[in-house]
Amino acid sequence: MIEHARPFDLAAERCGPSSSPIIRIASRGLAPLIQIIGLYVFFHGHYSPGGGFQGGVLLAASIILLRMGLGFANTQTVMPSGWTVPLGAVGGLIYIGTGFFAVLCGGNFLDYGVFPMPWLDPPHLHSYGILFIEVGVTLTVMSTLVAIFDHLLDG
Amino acid sequence: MLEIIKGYYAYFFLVAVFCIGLFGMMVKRNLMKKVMGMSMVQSAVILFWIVSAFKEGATVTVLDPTREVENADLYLNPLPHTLMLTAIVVAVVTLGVSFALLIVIYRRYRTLEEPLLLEKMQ
Amino acid sequence: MMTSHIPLLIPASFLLAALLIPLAALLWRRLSWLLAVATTGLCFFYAVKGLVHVTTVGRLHYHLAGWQPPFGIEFVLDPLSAFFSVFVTGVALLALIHAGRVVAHEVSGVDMGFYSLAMLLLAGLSGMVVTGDLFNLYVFLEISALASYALIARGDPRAPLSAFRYLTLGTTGAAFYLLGLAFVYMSVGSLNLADVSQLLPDVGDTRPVLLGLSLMVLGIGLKMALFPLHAWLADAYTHASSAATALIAPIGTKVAAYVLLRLMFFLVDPQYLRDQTPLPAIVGCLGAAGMLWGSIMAMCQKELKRMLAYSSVAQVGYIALGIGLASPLGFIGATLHALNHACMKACLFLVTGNFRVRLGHSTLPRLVDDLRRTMPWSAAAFTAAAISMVGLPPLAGFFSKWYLVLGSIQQSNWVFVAVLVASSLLNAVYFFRVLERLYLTPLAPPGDTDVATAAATREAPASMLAPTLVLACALLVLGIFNAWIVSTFINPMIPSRLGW
Amino acid sequence: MPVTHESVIPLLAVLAPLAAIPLILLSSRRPNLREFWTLAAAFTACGLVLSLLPGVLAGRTVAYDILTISPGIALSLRVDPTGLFFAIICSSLWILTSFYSIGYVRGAGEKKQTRYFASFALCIGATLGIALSANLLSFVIFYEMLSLGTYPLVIHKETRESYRSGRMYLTYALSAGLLLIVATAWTWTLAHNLDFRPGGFLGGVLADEGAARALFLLFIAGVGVKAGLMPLHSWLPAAMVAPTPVSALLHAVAVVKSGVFGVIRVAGFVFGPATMQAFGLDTILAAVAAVTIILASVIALRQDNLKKRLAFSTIGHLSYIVLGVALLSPEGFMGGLLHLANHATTKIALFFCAGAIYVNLHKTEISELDGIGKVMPWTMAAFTVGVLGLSGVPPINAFVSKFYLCKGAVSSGQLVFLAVFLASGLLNMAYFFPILHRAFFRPGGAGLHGHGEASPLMVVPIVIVAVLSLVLGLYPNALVHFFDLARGISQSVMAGAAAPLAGLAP
Repeated sequence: MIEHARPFDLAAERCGPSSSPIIRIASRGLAPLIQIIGLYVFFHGHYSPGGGFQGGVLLAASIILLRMGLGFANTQTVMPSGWTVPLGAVGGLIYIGTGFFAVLCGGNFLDYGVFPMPWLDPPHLHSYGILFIEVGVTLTVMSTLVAIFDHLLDG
Repeated sequence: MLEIIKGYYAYFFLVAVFCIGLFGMMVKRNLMKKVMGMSMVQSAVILFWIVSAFKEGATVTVLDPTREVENADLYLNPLPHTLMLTAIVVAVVTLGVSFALLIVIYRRYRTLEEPLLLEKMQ
Repeated sequence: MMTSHIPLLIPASFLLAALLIPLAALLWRRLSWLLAVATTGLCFFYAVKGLVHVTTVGRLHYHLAGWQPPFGIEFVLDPLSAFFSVFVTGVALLALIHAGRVVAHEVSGVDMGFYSLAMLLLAGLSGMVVTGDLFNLYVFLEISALASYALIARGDPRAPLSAFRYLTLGTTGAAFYLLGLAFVYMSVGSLNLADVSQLLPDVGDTRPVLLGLSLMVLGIGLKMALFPLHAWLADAYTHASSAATALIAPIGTKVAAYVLLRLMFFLVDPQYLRDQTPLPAIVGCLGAAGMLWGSIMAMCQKELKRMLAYSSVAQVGYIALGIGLASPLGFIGATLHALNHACMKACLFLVTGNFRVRLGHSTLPRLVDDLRRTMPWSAAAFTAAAISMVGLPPLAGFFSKWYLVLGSIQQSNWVFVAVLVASSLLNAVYFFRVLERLYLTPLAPPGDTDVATAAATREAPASMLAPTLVLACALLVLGIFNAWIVSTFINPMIPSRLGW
Repeated sequence: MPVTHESVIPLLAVLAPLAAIPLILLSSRRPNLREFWTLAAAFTACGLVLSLLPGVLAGRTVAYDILTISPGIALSLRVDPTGLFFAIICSSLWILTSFYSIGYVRGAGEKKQTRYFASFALCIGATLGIALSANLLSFVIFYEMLSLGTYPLVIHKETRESYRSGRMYLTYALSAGLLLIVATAWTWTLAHNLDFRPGGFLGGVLADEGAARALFLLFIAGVGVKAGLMPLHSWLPAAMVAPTPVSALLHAVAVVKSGVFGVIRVAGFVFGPATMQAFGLDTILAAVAAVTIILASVIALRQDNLKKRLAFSTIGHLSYIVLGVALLSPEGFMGGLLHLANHATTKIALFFCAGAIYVNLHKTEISELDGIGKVMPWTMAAFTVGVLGLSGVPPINAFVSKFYLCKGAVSSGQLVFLAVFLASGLLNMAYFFPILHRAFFRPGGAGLHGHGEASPLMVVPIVIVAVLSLVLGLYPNALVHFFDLARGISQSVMAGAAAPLAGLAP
């Protein structure tokens, strides 16, 4: 595995923008739509099927669609490749953070009931607690999948 | 004999899938086929848990206003289902790691046939 | 306030470190090693505090997210789990300190991945030790397994294939464990270990429970490299980088042995198991067979790491034999041997790491220059660990074998006694063969002597030598104070239902 | 049980040689300082052991618990008469051997001398530990340390042959150690007590004969390897490849005697005469010992190498002691104990002479020893004293112990063993006197001109040991009351711990 001067150089060469304009325009049009659906699925994870994992996968799909449609180099602004692994770590940290925040507030690990939000009764606290966890999970899943795509490209 | 099969056909199916999976892992020489066998074994176990949660005439454990809440027999046992969510994630992650290993092996040795691999490694 | 959170803090802080290291590595390369060592040290401190609290005050129950046991996941720190978490984190701390230079030397590319995976592995292992919930045990089992697959895969060219073989076998083992757990859950209805052990006696039809238990034991036996299920161990430990082996080898199989102890002694009444079912007898016989087979295979190995891997299979056989006796003496012998073997094996693998870093290889016939002069301290540590492995009195290895012999004689099981004697002798053969190579000037000049390394070797760097010597001295201390260890820590662990 | 005092002297006696090891290793650059440490350790150990003698003679036993090894058993030292008897022999002869080995090592120009002296000190420390150990587990622990300590000495010359005999020694010693561990574990399971008690503590515990026999055979196999009992003896002649002082002290006194000492402990203090009689164990032991005596003496006839012949004679004489113990009669037991001391002094003299001959004339085979009597008069005189003693000729001490052994055989009514003792006396003469004949009555060979005695550092210890044998022969109770100690021990063992030792006034 020969190391290029800068990481992801090989990936940039391999994955240029798509030749046909239809794909380029369609992917630019579709990507935001997929992202919205992803966010919808993420936010409604409590009542309807969905949740952090599925939302993350949809967001990742949109980014990969852009990568393939508009080429690796151009889509660095959407999701810079160097950030993918650290972002995954940040997602995990959010998950662990809420857990430890509950410990700091005197309850057990991941016990949302003790969050210092007086204006919410316990059931609501639990549902919002889960929300923080879901944010972390979504972030991790999205960035990990994009990381896998980038590193596979990079050889 | 018939009601035995009627009552437990799910379990016979699962045993078959489990054994095929194990057989595939043990006998097949191609590494990718071993991974397929492994995933069959895992899904057989997951399905076994799901079958264990089944109750005659019960519905999915989402509050249905038409049914009362107290009578537990009307709702399926939710615990195996939730546990199997985690088990499925674990199965997926194991597949991911095994594919990563296969990619590394393929890049270095250009083959996934175990006998060829062993020769190349000598 | 802090002591009540200890059962959680150990796995959680490992997980936290595993996630922090990728970020820390961006700031500065060495920071990932420092963070890893700091976290392990912190967890070792927590584990010791937990052990002191458990032996003086009492057990620590921790309900995750506030849910009560039968429903929620419960972390329990009782004498057995506190004891295991102390020596798991302790040995891991020393292995990680040693790994600083080895990873830089052997593992190519950014070494952040190694430390992050190591933290994940320790999170999984300490989680398995601490959790009281059987399914949660499965999840932590998989976390630690996945981390160890990845750690092993980064080694010499043959490492990915051996990691793949370990992956397939390990996943099948976990699948068997899950299958067994399904049977136990269906017949008992609860997953909490303490809860299940209370509900089991009044379960009418015991066949599914026994089937479930034996499947779980099969799965854990595979993770523990019990004799017929050990095929993955030799390749995995040999081809992995010596830092990964030094971390996984001593504690990986021991935590699986801990789970086997939990299943065979705490989940089900061991007395009932021994009288009604052949399960303990089977585990004991497999252990005995493993002891002989492992030692014989270790004797005919040319490469030091492969020899130590096969001797690991043999030593796991000792623990399985202790568990198979299903008596208090067997329990003490198995637990004490888990502790002793963890230290001995860690010391041996650290010394092998020293040789690999300094000589570039650890194949026995090519250990040409008598290392007594060039690497005196590593050779001395190796001798101490070898003598302890053979089981000579002043050092720790003798005392765990002493309890196993006592336990076997108490049940007048002369086959086990004969196997214990025979395998100790075989141990002596293959360890003295290495000692002879280290200490005595070789007679016939071996074939391909790479003379270049002879002059270049000098003692391993301090950061690698210090943990090796600490472990070697730990063996002597464990040997001398073993009566105190047994009476204060191991005796309170023995399940009350186990009659003498 | 006699009153037991808590005192640290036995621990210091064991620690003196062990403490010398690091000092020896550190001062490897300056040979004289290194030799000083060995001698200092030797003198302190001997002084400490002798300081315990008056107390033991007056009936007081002194004990010291070092640490508890496993619940209920402690690594503890206890100075009872038997322990002290063996400790005196070892520590006193260590002084002589230290002087001798300094002369020998410098004379023969051995390399790696630091390792030599360090492992020597380790062996002596372990032997003292064996002598003074209070229970079976401490005995096993020091026994294993002794096996480990002797290995570097056996392979000292680092030739292919020394490696092979080193490996053979290690296999025998380690397997013996393991059998002993199993036997100790079995005893602990049966009796829940491991402390040595005159007259044995397995009295009421052993139910069926099969278990008793199996346990006894395990013990004897474990201890018999070092005691050179016939089927397990083959490591001893092979170990003769070691330098002569090693053969002298270790393979004539420390290592093999600790094996025989183990037999005494097992027979007298674990099983006890009553149980051995009850299960017919004494006949097994006696038979093995008798066969060993005769076979060893016959094989010694054909050995041309001087040290190999002495090795086989050692195997024979060790079985004298084992046979004495197996007779289960007070005189026999006393004779065995006395022979423990007497054989040590005489055999060490013979080995010293063999060493002096090697260093001085580089001759190892008996056929080359023509006419060296004139060249090395003092050495050969001592050699003659040793030979006469071992053959049982009166003025030398070995006669005293052989006399009591024969008396024991007569009083226990087993005349066949009397015949064995007498026959072996003849065989001794048969394989020793030709050496004397060659040395004194054959004309000097070619290379003898211009060679005088070996260096004084070697000749003086030889003469001292020979004179010691002579003095002990005439006054068995001289200096260290060997005779009283032996009588007291055999009475206490035979009477089954009933007779307190108080009646042992000098």
